[in-house]
Amino acid sequence: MASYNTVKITRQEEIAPGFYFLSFKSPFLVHQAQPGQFVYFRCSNTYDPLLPRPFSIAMVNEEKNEAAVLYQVVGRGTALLAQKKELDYLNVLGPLGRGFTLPPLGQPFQPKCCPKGLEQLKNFPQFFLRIAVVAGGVGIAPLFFLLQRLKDLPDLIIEILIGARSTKQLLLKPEIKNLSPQINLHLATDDGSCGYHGPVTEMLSTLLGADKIDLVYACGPKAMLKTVAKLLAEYNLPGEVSLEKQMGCGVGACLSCVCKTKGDKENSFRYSRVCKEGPVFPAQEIIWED
Amino acid sequence: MASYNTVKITRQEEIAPGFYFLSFKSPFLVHQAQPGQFVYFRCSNTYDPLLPRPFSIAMVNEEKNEAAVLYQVVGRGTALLAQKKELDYLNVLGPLGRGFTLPPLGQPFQPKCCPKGLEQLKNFPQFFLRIAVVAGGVGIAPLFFLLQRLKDLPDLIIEILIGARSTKQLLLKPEIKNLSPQINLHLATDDGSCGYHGPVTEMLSTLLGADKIDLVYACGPKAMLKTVAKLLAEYNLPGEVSLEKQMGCGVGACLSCVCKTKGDKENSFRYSRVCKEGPVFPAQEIIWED
Amino acid sequence: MVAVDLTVEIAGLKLKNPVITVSGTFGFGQEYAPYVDLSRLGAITVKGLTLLPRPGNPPPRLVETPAGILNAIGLQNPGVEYFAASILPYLSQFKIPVIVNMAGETVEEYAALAAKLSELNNIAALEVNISCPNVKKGGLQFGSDPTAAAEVTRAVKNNTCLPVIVKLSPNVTRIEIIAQAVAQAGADALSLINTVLGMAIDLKERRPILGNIFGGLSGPAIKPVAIRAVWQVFEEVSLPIIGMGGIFTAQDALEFIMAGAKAIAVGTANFINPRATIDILEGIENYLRENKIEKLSDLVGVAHYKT
Amino acid sequence: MVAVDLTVEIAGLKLKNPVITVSGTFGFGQEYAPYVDLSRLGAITVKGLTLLPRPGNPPPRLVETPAGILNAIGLQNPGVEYFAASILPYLSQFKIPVIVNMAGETVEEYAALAAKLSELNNIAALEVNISCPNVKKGGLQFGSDPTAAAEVTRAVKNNTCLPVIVKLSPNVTRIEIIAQAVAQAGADALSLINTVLGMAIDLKERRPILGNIFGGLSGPAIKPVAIRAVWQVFEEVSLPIIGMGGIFTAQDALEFIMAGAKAIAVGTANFINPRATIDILEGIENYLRENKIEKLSDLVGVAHYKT
Ligand SMILES: Cc1cc2nc3c(=O)[nH]c(=O)nc-3n(C[C@H](O)[C@H](O)[C@H](O)COP(=O)(O)OP(=O)(O)OC[C@H]3O[C@@H](n4cnc5c(N)ncnc54)[C@H](O)[C@@H]3O)c2cc1C
Ligand SMILES: Cc1cc2nc3c(=O)[nH]c(=O)nc-3n(C[C@H](O)[C@H](O)[C@H](O)COP(=O)(O)OP(=O)(O)OC[C@H]3O[C@@H](n4cnc5c(N)ncnc54)[C@H](O)[C@@H]3O)c2cc1C
Ligand SMILES: Cc1cc2nc3c(=O)[nH]c(=O)nc-3n(C[C@H](O)[C@H](O)[C@H](O)COP(=O)(O)O)c2cc1C
Ligand SMILES: Cc1cc2nc3c(=O)[nH]c(=O)nc-3n(C[C@H](O)[C@H](O)[C@H](O)COP(=O)(O)O)c2cc1C
Ligand code: FES
Ligand code: FES
Repeated sequence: MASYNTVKITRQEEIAPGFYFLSFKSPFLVHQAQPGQFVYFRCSNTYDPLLPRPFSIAMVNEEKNEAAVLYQVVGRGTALLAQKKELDYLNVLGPLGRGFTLPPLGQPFQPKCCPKGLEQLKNFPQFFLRIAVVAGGVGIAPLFFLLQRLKDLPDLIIEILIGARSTKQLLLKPEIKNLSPQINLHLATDDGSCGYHGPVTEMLSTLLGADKIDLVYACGPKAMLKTVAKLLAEYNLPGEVSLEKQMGCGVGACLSCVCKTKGDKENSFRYSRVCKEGPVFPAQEIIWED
Repeated sequence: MASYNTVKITRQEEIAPGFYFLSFKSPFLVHQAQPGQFVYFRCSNTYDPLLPRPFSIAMVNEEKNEAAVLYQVVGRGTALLAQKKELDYLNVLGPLGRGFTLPPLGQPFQPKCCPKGLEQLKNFPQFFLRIAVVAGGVGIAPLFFLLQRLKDLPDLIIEILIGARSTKQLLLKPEIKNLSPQINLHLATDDGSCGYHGPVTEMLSTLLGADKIDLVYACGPKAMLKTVAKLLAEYNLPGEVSLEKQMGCGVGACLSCVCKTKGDKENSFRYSRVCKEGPVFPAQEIIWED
Repeated sequence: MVAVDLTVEIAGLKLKNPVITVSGTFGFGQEYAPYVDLSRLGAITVKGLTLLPRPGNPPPRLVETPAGILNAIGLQNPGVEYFAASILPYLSQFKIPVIVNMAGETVEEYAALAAKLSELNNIAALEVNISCPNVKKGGLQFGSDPTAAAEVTRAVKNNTCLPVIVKLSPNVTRIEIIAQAVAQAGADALSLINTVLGMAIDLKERRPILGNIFGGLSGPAIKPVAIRAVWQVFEEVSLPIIGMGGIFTAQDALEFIMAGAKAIAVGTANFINPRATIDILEGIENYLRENKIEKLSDLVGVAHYKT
Repeated sequence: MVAVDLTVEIAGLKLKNPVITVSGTFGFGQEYAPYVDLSRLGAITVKGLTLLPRPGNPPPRLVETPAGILNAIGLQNPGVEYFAASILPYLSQFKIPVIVNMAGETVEEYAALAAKLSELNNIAALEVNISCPNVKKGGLQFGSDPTAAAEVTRAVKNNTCLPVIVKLSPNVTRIEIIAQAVAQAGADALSLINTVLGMAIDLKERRPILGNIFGGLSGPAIKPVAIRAVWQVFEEVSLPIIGMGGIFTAQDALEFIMAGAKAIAVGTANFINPRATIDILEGIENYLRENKIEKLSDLVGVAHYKT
């Protein structure tokens, strides 16, 4: 039976003010986890805070048998997590949820969930699928793991666009540069302290306008994802976004974490579970109003 | 204004299985605390467990400006406390409550609270007041601090009687021996693994029967204190006992921690606050039924 | 190891042990099957069903509170037909009693749903939810008035041969009055308690956090309220009680049993520990063994006889 | 620093800020005077008083629960005469409004107590406790029935010129109905909420822990219930509300204010942090400043207007 695993922390480092990189031994995750999936951490041993906290898997290291998360301290759970030290133990459930759909090797990409995928991709260049990976703030976490996987796939051109408030919040820059020469890094900051001065979605808009992208993966604040989805709709391109919602069970049993998604002929919409059908959804499936 | 003080832990040691000695810097306590008084510790920074936990002050060290408590891990609060390490910080309120009445120097002892004190003491030897200090288990904590003070007083003969389940639970033995040659140590264990085989109160009974004691101080399980009080009544001797009750505020405001004590002409009893009128009470004041 | 007798009989229903799942936190079992050997449970109670599918309330549907959670799911469920066709066959494989939690907006709907469910095989009992705080119509409305509660109970009883468990709300002045009313109307057992009505404000947005404004409080925070309800009903009504509300450990479960519950159900705890049900089951077994109590039933309500 | 306006007017009573102490957790102020500059409080509510002294309930009177406590003090108090002679003069030195929480076993007792208290100087308002779950007679009995609640309110009103605040219990089916009844009977303001009825079992002894069996749950655990009560009453009744129940931080206090409370009161939090009232006061002030809100009163009930 699956259950919480007690794992040993191998690294806990504040890589930027308020942002921590935490890695831990977990052969299981290394072998099972898919980019976009998440883990559920118990941050406390008492009844307060009560619920586990979800974090995207940010990295796996096969040699060291380690997995890692990247998290921002925003409340009590993450503050407690930040107090843990190397060699401390942690209770981890996962991998949970449905991750990103990787483009199938050597053939035109067709996200399962995007019925029009093939058609939409008619313009893509003979050999290279051009991918934009768009991260806002700590949204880089699942995307870094995604990049780890994408970099090994042939025939891809990868543009990674990272937006943050300021230079300091641009996370994992060196690690991304080291990943692969195949990856082009574009930075944006709200305060202009590094790279493009403005929202990262404006950079995406420019790339899309120049017809340089066939497929988009994104993770970040809701407003950013909403804009990404709008742009994709405008350019009629496929893409996937990773959502966040307050969770209860984390495994699909309680229906707490739902978001509104497109319905069928009978229903104008349905509620999908971020922990089970998500956290990654085709951008066009989401109904963004709520 | 008084308030919680943040103090630094200078020693946290498991001196016997499940029993910890914890000392911390606190010039304030060193100067203000009286034996029998207690401190209120916040064991958690979250809402669970919610309430602070009370512990008797077990020792003060004037040279090092340290105070200490001796505690047993019995539940969640004490388990959390035991996880704290040297150099960690702790929130402490105190000293709280009313401690033991020390015998006044150079004159016959007359506990304030025992109107018949003088008369009862008519048989005591010219120069020496003979004191029994009776501890059950972790009840030694406030009594050790009491011994620290008693040892400096002239004209006393001190018998200390310690009872525990087994050898391992006989706490602070070496420290007590080091305190003063004036102190005679008597040990008792339930399993006979050390000293007298039986309850510590039987040793007390023997001493009282031999007319060797003028005054008793006691702290330990309720059943033991009840027996002590019965013996004192039987021999018509004064004594003080330190009680424990679940506390709320710890400062006398909420009336949670009451015990039944003797009343006046109008009322057969009254409820006294262990945190304010106690934790130390004249043995004969307590109505033990509840 | 000495064998201890954990069996429980509730309204003619024999359970091999007292550990049940509450409705709504365990889905239809599937999601927890990777974590729990469902066949070890005393019974499973499924998510609240209605006659027709319901989309549920708009999110946010959950917010964490001190030692508890507020939920406002709003009975999202696929409806009884889908349940019969796709879920019940799956659950049958585990060979444990399946208790179906049912809700409706009108007395007629409860009646119709009871009739439909009674045609199906492999249902062990109906749990009539007249205590859901998260739906506009029905729910708590029935559960907070003795007459309405009795009416729903009678309607269900008249349309089924299955044992009928009525699930009561703590959001009433005197829960024992409601309990008496449904007992007189023919209920075979009682589930105590559903969630406590609560809410939370989003300070940034300056409005209620939950899409439904109100939500139901569950988890350790409400344990004292649940134990009190079990105690009060045990004193006044002789129906068997399934106790629930903040049960996280075997100790919690034993408190409920001593207060008068014959069986107990585990809800929010599953979110924190998916194996909670099994841990509790094993903990109860150990407690009996260590205290040399042969039959769990000897503990039911003992706390009443010692005061 | 910009000045922000923290003043509050409740039933003609002007408070310099909205932070009050709840009845029963702050004694008569004396015990907390070493920790808190009492003169900084908006008001102080004293421990529940009765006409004659009361010994209170047998111990144990308190048990900790997840994120909360259950208490069953049973209104131990020295009676009104002792209060008038020995406590009121002490409290007067701080020059803050003193609210007297009052209880009785009969309507006549409430009336007589109100009359007695009204003869005294330096009392700012009466808080009528019809919601104490820890006494055999009176208390909750009055608070859970609209007619009885109104009767007590009227009896007090008829015997005093002081503002009358009625303190309601959450242990009712519809708190807004009780609120309406006491409003019609002349109440000037409402205190929401008293404790939630609960209990706990001692596993070792196999009986209830509290001497009184039942106790009242307070602390963070009940915050969602309290906010819900404030919200419901604010929607239905136009009387000013003093919000209480699990307020530990300025954020908590602001949630109550946005839900509709004009002032807030701090209880159990004092046990964990004797300076809680002051920390909350300063936190509210900072929040207003940071959010450029000039008057606290602009926040009262805002959460209702945004949904
Ligand atoms: C699938 C998934 C993957 C995630 N991956 C990551 C990740 O890789 N890295 C990462 O840093 N975070 C990630 N998150 C978010 C992370 O789970 C939360 O930041 C974390 O749970 C916060 O816990 P906390 O106890 O610190 O904060 P809490 O104390 O629970 O709240 C944090 C703060 O956020 C605010 N807040 C909380 N909930 C809401 C709400 N519903 N509406 C408005 N404000 C709210 C509160 O005001 C509070 O100040 C992920 C979330 C999901 C669902
Ligand atoms: C004035 C005073 C001085 C004290 N001094 C010391 C000291 O010097 N050293 C020391 O070790 N302890 C001392 N204590 C006791 C100490 O405060 C408790 O052991 C501690 O608070 C337990 O906290 P916890 O969270 O670990 O246990 P909890 O989880 O709160 O409970 C501990 C265990 O005790 C049992 N328990 C708790 N309350 C009750 C109850 N009312 N009835 C029956 N069982 C109960 C429970 O079953 C539980 O298993 C003192 C208490 C008082 C009032
Ligand atoms: C997410 C969630 C969904 C729930 N759904 C239902 C439901 O559909 N029907 C029902 O009767 N009770 C429902 N409940 C209430 C539970 O069955 C249970 O009565 C309550 O949660 C108390 O138990 P707990 O504290 O162990 O969770 C739900 C509770 C939660 C937390
Ligand atoms: C120890 C204790 C004693 C109380 N005594 C009284 C009382 O005498 N009169 C009263 O109206 N409420 C009394 N209450 C209820 C509180 O005034 C308050 O309504 C409740 O505790 C909720 O607030 P809190 O969660 O901030 O403590 C008491 C509460 C506690 C914890
Ligand atoms: S968190 Fe329970 S269904 Fe997603
Ligand atoms: S703990 Fe509050 S009066 Fe003693």
